[in-house]
Amino acid sequence: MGSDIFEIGVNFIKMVLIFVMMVQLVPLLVWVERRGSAYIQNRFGPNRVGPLGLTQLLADAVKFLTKEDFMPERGYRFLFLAAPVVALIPAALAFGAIPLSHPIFVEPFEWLGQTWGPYQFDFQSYKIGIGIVFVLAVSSLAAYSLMLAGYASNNKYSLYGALRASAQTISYELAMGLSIVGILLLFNTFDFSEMIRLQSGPLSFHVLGTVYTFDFLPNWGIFYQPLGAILLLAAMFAETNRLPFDLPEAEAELVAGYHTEYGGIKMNMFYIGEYGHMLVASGLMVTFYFGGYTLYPFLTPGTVSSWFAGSTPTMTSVWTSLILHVVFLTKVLLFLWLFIWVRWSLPRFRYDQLMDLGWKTMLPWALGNTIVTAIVIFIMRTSW
Amino acid sequence: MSQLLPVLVLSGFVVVFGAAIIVVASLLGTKAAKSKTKLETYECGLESDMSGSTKVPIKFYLTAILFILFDIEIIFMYPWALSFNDFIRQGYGLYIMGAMGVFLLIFILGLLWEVKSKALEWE
Amino acid sequence: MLIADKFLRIGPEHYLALSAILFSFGMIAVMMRKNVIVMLMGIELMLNAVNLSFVVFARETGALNGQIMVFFVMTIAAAEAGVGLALAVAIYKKFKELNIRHFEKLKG
Amino acid sequence: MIYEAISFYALALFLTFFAYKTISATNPIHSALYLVLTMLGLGAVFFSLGAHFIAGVQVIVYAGAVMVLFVMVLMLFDLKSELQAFSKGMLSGFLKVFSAAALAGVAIGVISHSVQVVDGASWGVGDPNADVTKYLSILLYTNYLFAFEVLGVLLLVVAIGAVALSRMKGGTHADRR
Repeated sequence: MGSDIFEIGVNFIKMVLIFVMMVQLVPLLVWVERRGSAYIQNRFGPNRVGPLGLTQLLADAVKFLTKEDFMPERGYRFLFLAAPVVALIPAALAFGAIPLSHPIFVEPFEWLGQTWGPYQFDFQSYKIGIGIVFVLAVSSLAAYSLMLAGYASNNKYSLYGALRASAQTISYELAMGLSIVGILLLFNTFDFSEMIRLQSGPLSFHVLGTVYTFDFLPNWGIFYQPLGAILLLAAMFAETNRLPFDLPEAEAELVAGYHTEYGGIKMNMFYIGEYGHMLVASGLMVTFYFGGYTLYPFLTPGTVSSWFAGSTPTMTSVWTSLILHVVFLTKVLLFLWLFIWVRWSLPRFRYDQLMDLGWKTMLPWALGNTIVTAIVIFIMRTSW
Repeated sequence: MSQLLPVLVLSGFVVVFGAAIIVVASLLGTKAAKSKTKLETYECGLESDMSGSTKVPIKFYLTAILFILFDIEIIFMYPWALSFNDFIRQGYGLYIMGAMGVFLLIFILGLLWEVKSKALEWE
Repeated sequence: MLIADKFLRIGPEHYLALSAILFSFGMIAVMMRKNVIVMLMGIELMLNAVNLSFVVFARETGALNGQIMVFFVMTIAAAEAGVGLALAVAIYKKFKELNIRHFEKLKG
Repeated sequence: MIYEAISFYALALFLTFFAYKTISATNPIHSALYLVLTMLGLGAVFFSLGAHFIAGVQVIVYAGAVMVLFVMVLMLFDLKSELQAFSKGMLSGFLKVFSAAALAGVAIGVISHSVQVVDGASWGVGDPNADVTKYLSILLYTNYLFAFEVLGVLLLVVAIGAVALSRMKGGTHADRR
């Protein structure tokens, strides 16, 4: 985690802060979702508690914490309590691996009569070389919290809900994994930072040895992989159990699902996991297809740091990272709004339609996308 | 190891955080009287009956096993995608395309067979 | 001093010893348990132990052939788990139990 | 050196503890969940040994796919704790445990005598910064190409076989014929 006490301390605090940021975004998103859906449906939404109803979140938190701590008599106590905790882990671990901004470079400095540094702090919880594989690996563990919840409740509805949910999750994991292959073929790296670096220049196509550059467009993955982006987004909707794929919690026509027996803060922790997954999904979409924390013609690490030409290198680096972080957050928030928007625009699928879509539509399309991408890249990059 | 340590620390932190929330909630939560009916499993008011055999469609199991097999085939494509450019640059582009072409042909055959055999039908 | 050094200087033999211990645990599961699925889990544990030794040898020799073997072993383990569980489902349907002795009575 | 020792022994303790729980738990679902933890621990060991991609595949394939299948099947059967999880007979049970322990003992003994002779300096020299994953994939698609294609066929055959085996009417509790 670091070589001396300062670096270890900063890295640990950074890690905790990023996790807290993820957890804190949840009540905010719940508020956005409630106000947003009220806006879409032409009603008011929560507007009584505090300005714009913002402190509704606090009231909700207090309500969740003071609810009766209930658990069914026949359940398995330890697993029943473990399931909501397990629901937090995949999202938190995956979010930690996504670079949120440019790394901060700290020059050597004097403090407490000692020279510290130089340091490089990545703007993410940890930097892992096999980034994409790591994120896929931890998010493949998400099925366990569903199955634990369903099994530990010892309730038929929970059990069926858990089976339904985990079958859905794993089916769409295939389409998700396969739609990423196109972007891997394009960038030839598992590393998120490297991928963002490749996207921070102008759009340039290699056609049979010659390079055509479009100066006004960024080199984003979406221009090469539009189909892959759509498939990945759809698969992410299914992975996060959001509408139109929210059969695990279709409370109107199926009994709630794997969390039938849960209430209070334990129920809320499943939601923290779900919103965390939304955050990870948006972060991945932005990193793969929309240039991560860069916005080529205006905001790249190069252009932003040139604004602070007068100040010290450390301060330049800090300000650059913060501004680029705002760029990243804006992009992510746009995607999060898309998640909420779609919820009120599309009806829910039936279960057989859902499985058909995953296996018979998205998987072949993702396969076709991979093959076409490979052939095109092969033709373009070979020196004939 | 040094790369892995932050991951372990973070997962430990998340577990502690989650456990703390659950403990706090159980301390703060209202203590209501517990009755026999309340503690019963929720089955829309019917008497719950877990002893009988629950029929679960075998489809779920079949979906899971097909998932494993296709998942591995997809994972085999990741190293291929990673080294694709290197092969092309060395002039072995046609070779790597052919190698993966045969594999993809088998993959597509499997997928077609699954569709044909109605293993993926949910009614 | 020499003994402490042997325990503290982590080399391939420590990982191989761990691998041997895990392998024997898997072996005990296969020999002692009667549930077919738990026996399959024992086999998975044994395969994992072997994978560990492959990775250690790959690291030790500096060649990556061991890691590729791990990749192949994982594939085969997954295939084996799929077929094994299909058989377990067949047994359960017929006998309502997952006991290994029912395998004697299966016939096509 | 001391940190490496601490991390190795912590992981080894984690692995042996959960492997023991896997084989000793009477409820098969608990066994499966302990085995998931064992697999994750092994993924961590692979990662610390420099096999980053293999560690990721270990978690995706074993913890994220194979064990999901195990847990799902066990949930389908809705098994309770088994009254008689272990095979009968004190003497044969003792013999079985003893033979496994003897195997482990012999293996460890042989390892501790032979590896030192073979090894010596190469441990830890391996370059950790090399792009291992890229070499791995190039090796996979050149020297091991045939095995790779054969595995594709194997997976196809298994898919067909699994569908054929489980293609029966009804659910897990179908009527006896």
